[in-house]
Amino acid sequence: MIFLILIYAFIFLINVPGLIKRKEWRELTAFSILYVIAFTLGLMYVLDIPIPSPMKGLQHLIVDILGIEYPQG
Amino acid sequence: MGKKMKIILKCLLFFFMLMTLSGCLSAREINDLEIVVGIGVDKDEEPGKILLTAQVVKDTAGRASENGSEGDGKAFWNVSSRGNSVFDAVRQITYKTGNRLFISHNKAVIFGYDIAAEGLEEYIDYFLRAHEMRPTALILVAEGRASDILNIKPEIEKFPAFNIAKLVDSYVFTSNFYKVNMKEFASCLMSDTSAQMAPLVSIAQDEESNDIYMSGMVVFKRGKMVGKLTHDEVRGLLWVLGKVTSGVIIVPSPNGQGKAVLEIIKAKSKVTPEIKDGKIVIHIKIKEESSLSEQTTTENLADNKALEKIQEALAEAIRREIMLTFDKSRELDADIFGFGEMLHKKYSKEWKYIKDNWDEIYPTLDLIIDVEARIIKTDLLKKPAVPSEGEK
Amino acid sequence: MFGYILRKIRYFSLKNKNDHMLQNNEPGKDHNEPISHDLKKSLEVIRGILRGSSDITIHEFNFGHNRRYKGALVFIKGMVDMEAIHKNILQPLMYDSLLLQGNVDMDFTKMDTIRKNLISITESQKVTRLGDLLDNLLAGSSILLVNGSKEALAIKPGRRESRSIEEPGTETVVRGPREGFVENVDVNIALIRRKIKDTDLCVEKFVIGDKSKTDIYIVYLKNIANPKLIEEIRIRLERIKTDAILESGYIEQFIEDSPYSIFPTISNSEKPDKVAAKILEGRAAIMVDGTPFVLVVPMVFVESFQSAEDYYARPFLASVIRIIRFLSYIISTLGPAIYVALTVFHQELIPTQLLISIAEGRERVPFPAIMEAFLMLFIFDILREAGVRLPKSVGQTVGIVGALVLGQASVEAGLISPIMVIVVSTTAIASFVVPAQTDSGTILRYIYLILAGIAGGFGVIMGLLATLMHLASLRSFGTPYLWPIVPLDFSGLKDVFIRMPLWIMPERPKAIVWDDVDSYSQSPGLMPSPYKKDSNDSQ
Amino acid sequence: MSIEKGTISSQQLLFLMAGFVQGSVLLIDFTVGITEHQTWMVILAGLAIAAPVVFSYVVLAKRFPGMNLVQINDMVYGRFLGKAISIYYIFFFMMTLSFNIRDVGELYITFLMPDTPFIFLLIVFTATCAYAVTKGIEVLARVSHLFVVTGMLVITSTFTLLTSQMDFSNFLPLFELPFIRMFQGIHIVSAIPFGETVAFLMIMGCLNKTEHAVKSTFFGLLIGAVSLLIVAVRNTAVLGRTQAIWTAPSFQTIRLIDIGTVLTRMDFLIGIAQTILIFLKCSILFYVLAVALSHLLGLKSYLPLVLPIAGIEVIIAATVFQSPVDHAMITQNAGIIYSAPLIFIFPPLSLLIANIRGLPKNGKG
Repeated sequence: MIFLILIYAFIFLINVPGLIKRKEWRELTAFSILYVIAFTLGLMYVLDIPIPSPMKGLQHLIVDILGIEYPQG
Repeated sequence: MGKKMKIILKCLLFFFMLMTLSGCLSAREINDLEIVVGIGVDKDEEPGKILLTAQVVKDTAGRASENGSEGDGKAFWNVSSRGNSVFDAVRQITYKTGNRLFISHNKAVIFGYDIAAEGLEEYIDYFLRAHEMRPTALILVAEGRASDILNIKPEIEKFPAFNIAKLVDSYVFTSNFYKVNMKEFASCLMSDTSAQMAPLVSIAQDEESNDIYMSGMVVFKRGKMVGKLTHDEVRGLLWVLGKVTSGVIIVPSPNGQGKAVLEIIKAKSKVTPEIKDGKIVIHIKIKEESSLSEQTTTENLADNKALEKIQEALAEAIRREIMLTFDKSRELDADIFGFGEMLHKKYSKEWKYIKDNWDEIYPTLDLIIDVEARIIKTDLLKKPAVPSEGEK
Repeated sequence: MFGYILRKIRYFSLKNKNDHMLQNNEPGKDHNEPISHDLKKSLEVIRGILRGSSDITIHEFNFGHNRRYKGALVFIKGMVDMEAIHKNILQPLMYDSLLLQGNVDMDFTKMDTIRKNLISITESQKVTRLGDLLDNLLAGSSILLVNGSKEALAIKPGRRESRSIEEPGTETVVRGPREGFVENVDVNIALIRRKIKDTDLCVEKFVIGDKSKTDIYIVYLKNIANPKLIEEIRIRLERIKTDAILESGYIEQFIEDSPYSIFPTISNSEKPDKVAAKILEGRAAIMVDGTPFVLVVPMVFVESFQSAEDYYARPFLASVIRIIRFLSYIISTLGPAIYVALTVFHQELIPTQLLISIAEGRERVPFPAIMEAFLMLFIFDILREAGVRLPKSVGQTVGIVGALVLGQASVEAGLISPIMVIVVSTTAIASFVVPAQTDSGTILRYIYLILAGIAGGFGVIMGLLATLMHLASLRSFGTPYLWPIVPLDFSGLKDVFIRMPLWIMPERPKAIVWDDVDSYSQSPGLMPSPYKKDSNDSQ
Repeated sequence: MSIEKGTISSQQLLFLMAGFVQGSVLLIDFTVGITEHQTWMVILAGLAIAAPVVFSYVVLAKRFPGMNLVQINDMVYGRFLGKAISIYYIFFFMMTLSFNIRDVGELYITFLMPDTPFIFLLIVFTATCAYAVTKGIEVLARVSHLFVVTGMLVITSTFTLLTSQMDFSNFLPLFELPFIRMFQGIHIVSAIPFGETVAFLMIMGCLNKTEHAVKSTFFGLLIGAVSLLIVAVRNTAVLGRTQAIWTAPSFQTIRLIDIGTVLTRMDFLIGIAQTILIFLKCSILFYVLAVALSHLLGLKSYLPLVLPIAGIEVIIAATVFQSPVDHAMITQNAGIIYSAPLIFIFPPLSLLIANIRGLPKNGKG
């Protein structure tokens, strides 16, 4: 848990002051969106909250709904 | 500071930040490693359990000088434990050794005779799957209990396991047995038709010292032992597989009294299976070069006619050895030559039919053996030192 | 705490403007008022400014026809050649027979007339402003003032005393010239001039440092060196505003490309033949007065593995030694890390017998492998530094004692395993083979050791990849730092891992030289072979 | 307005492509699970199918010089649809990157350092990739030939060391596989090692001279394919029938090298060479992802996005699959199907549309 906080604080410390000084607001917003996503994912991983894997969804979509798949076994 | 510098700094710090993470658990100091050089697997008295003996390196240098002659100078320690499965037993050894076993340097896995008879396929899986286990580790069968084999202190080598590995490697000189490692055993185990082989090691029961010797091969069919091959039978097999590297053949000399002893220098074999009108024929062509290394007959063999006759006798002897082994395999109904695989590779269409009733087909195979033996040198002597009667 | 923040803010605010130096010296400091024609007044002014330093001597004398002209000679005792002053300045002025007869109608208030007719020293310069007068005086020249003239004559000192030219301490060579640079920059330039007697060899002078006013020269070959490179050096030199430049190291740190990288991007050398070779390759040398170390720019990583001697010996041995140098750099950085990674993480890589003997060796060692390695490296670095700092005689004893302490005693005491001693000592020796990269080598050794201790082989590999990326992104004055290897220039590769014979390497390094200079520094195809008349000469 | 000011020469493109394809030398293993001893045929067939597709990438890139995939999509498919396709591509890059990072993790977890925490390996690997990406594509391009050379050296040296244990009759029952298995094998090979080069559409924008692009791409693909072929032949020849039971056959063959007491148990060294190759592939994919995302959001530079993307990728890589078996199963089925339109359909389609509409009009060019 502490490492997660440490790492993300570090990422924040390094990028944000630079972006503000150079007044790149668009980059700052993009950065913060991704930053929040990354942080929440990290948090969920550390707190062992099950993260839905996109590939499982894809597998479900392709195999069950669309029914395209190679014969198994 | 410039943008570039900041990025370099950030990544370097980021890198070091990571380093503070809970260091790597797979770090194991060298002196708390239990280096295993040999493993023996035997059946335990309780049914369903196995007895695993691991030969661990004991650093005698340190201990012997320290507390006098406490250890009887043995550089190894055979620790054993019981378990329901191989891995279970391996883990339970830690009760005694305090550290997990380090199997990477294991030279050989020896199965007891009773376990081999009952069937290896349940116990081989761990040795293929464990990431520390090397696929080049040797597989052997012990006559009696594997732990006894591992207990015998060799004269020259420090560790019995090294001694066994050296003995197995010595097949090159006599080609009366051959080396089987995990991968080869696994590939035969997987194939539907081939029989698996493993060298047999036993203890010579002479009076004063009992040493280990290789006493032939053991034949398995789908993991279950079906029989044993003596040294000559194994040689016949090796002729067909083309693995004969050296060895001695004794042939009666042309004039009837005494023998000519030949050393095999090089041998090549070419096996081509063929299905002719419903019948499977195996053509075996063997080219062999040998040198006359001894002669107990007083006859002068150093002329072409005599050498010709010896070469025919040699070819006949080799053919006999191969037929001997083939009859034995027919008797055990185990395809030790791997003819099934060759048929699979050549006739994939008929393979389905062959595979299903291979046990009936195999005895009906017939071999056409064509041996070309040549004697290329007679070493130092041309004529025997014994004066032949005629000249006296 | 509060004061600290204030200082930080002030530092940041000033940082970008960096004309900080100009504001704070008092207005009157640079004395740009002209010299007064009255000799007594100007002497008063000079004495007033320099009253603190007692080594200034002012000698007043009369000269000319029946002594009607009054003159004064001002100079600093230690920096001037007294004998030259007596013979070449005072003698002609005071006892010149021509002057004495009085029938000469020269106007002695014009310094030019004195310079042209009387004074027999070539190097002299007319000075009108007091500031220039003082600069020249402090630079070691003697100033001649004449009553009634608004100008003064600054006479440069003749031969300045300098150390004799001897073999440089750092770069000893078995074969090749033994001469090394000296502190006097004029002698250094002369050494280079003697090596490159070409009209295109340009020497540009800079004076940097407000207090030290050090002379800095850029030496390059006009039509070979890339003008953009020279322009870049000029800009970076002019940017420097500092009190003093005492050694070329100052310059190096102010003008280098990436101050945060542990790899040096500017090479320095004490050997004129090495610097001359680099100038011929299109590089520029920066010579700083007062230090024998000459900077050569741009630097390429491979240069630190090339010694001057490789080119004088025949190529075969040179190539073998070149490969040995690369290997020893790898050993010196990765040695301990690989040992620790192998023994702690990947024991299966070690052959069985060796593993057993290592295990026996480490039986009684209390520390984990990484701690042991760290300790040994640390002690080795202490010993090396001690050896360097102490005078020669004591240095040897440090070496011997260190070897004893490190080797015998610690192993017997069971603190260090014998194999670790072997590993660390080979690393130590290997680190001396590539002197130019010792600073990066030492730091990398510690970094990789930590990585090996924490993540084993995986950590070391990641460290190596990061270093490779960092090196590949480095530039030294526009030239990629790993030039012949990373941008993969085959003609350059001839001189990297092995040294091809000279007659195979006619091309100039493309990444450094100007693009439209002809790319051959020697005519290609000089393969030496015995002379064969094309007719049926007897083979 | 292409963000990356870096320019790469066509020779560097060749080595980038070769290193990229070589990166997945270990990955042909799950095709081995399906196609056992005909893997070498599948690779050749895969190359035959992938070559024209990659050729279409290059022609598309040459048609829009200096522009990358996101810009091309915007121009060809209009603003709205273009953005949708670009997001689809970005999702594909994200997933492929997480698969590769996960591959490194699995390589170390199952074979080399089993007791390390899985997430620790991923973090360290992704951090190094992030560091390489912050340096820009130029540096990666300049260094790529080192990776390709080490890759070829390792592959050929292992081949020669194993010649004694090779038995070339293992190839013999040719065409034994049912057609559907062969088709799936070909689809996997043409999608994973060769199909992923669609990422190069982002990089071809910064080529300085585009006339040699076709030749260098073709040769890059060829080098990659040859190295895959050597590995496939080596595995089949050495392992023979046991190929199908190992989790990573090409790793298993390396463990079989046993010459003298020293040249044995070398799997760690080969593991390291494999990590280096995958590092190049991951860095390229990471760079492509960062640039594509920054283009989509209309940013001036991709650098600020690098670290957050690294954070996301690490977590995705850690959680996308439960085990190596799950990884192999899903990529064999859903993985190649969802990426099929991206690799085989969209680039040729956009090339077609570009021809019809006569793009690029100089106005918007």
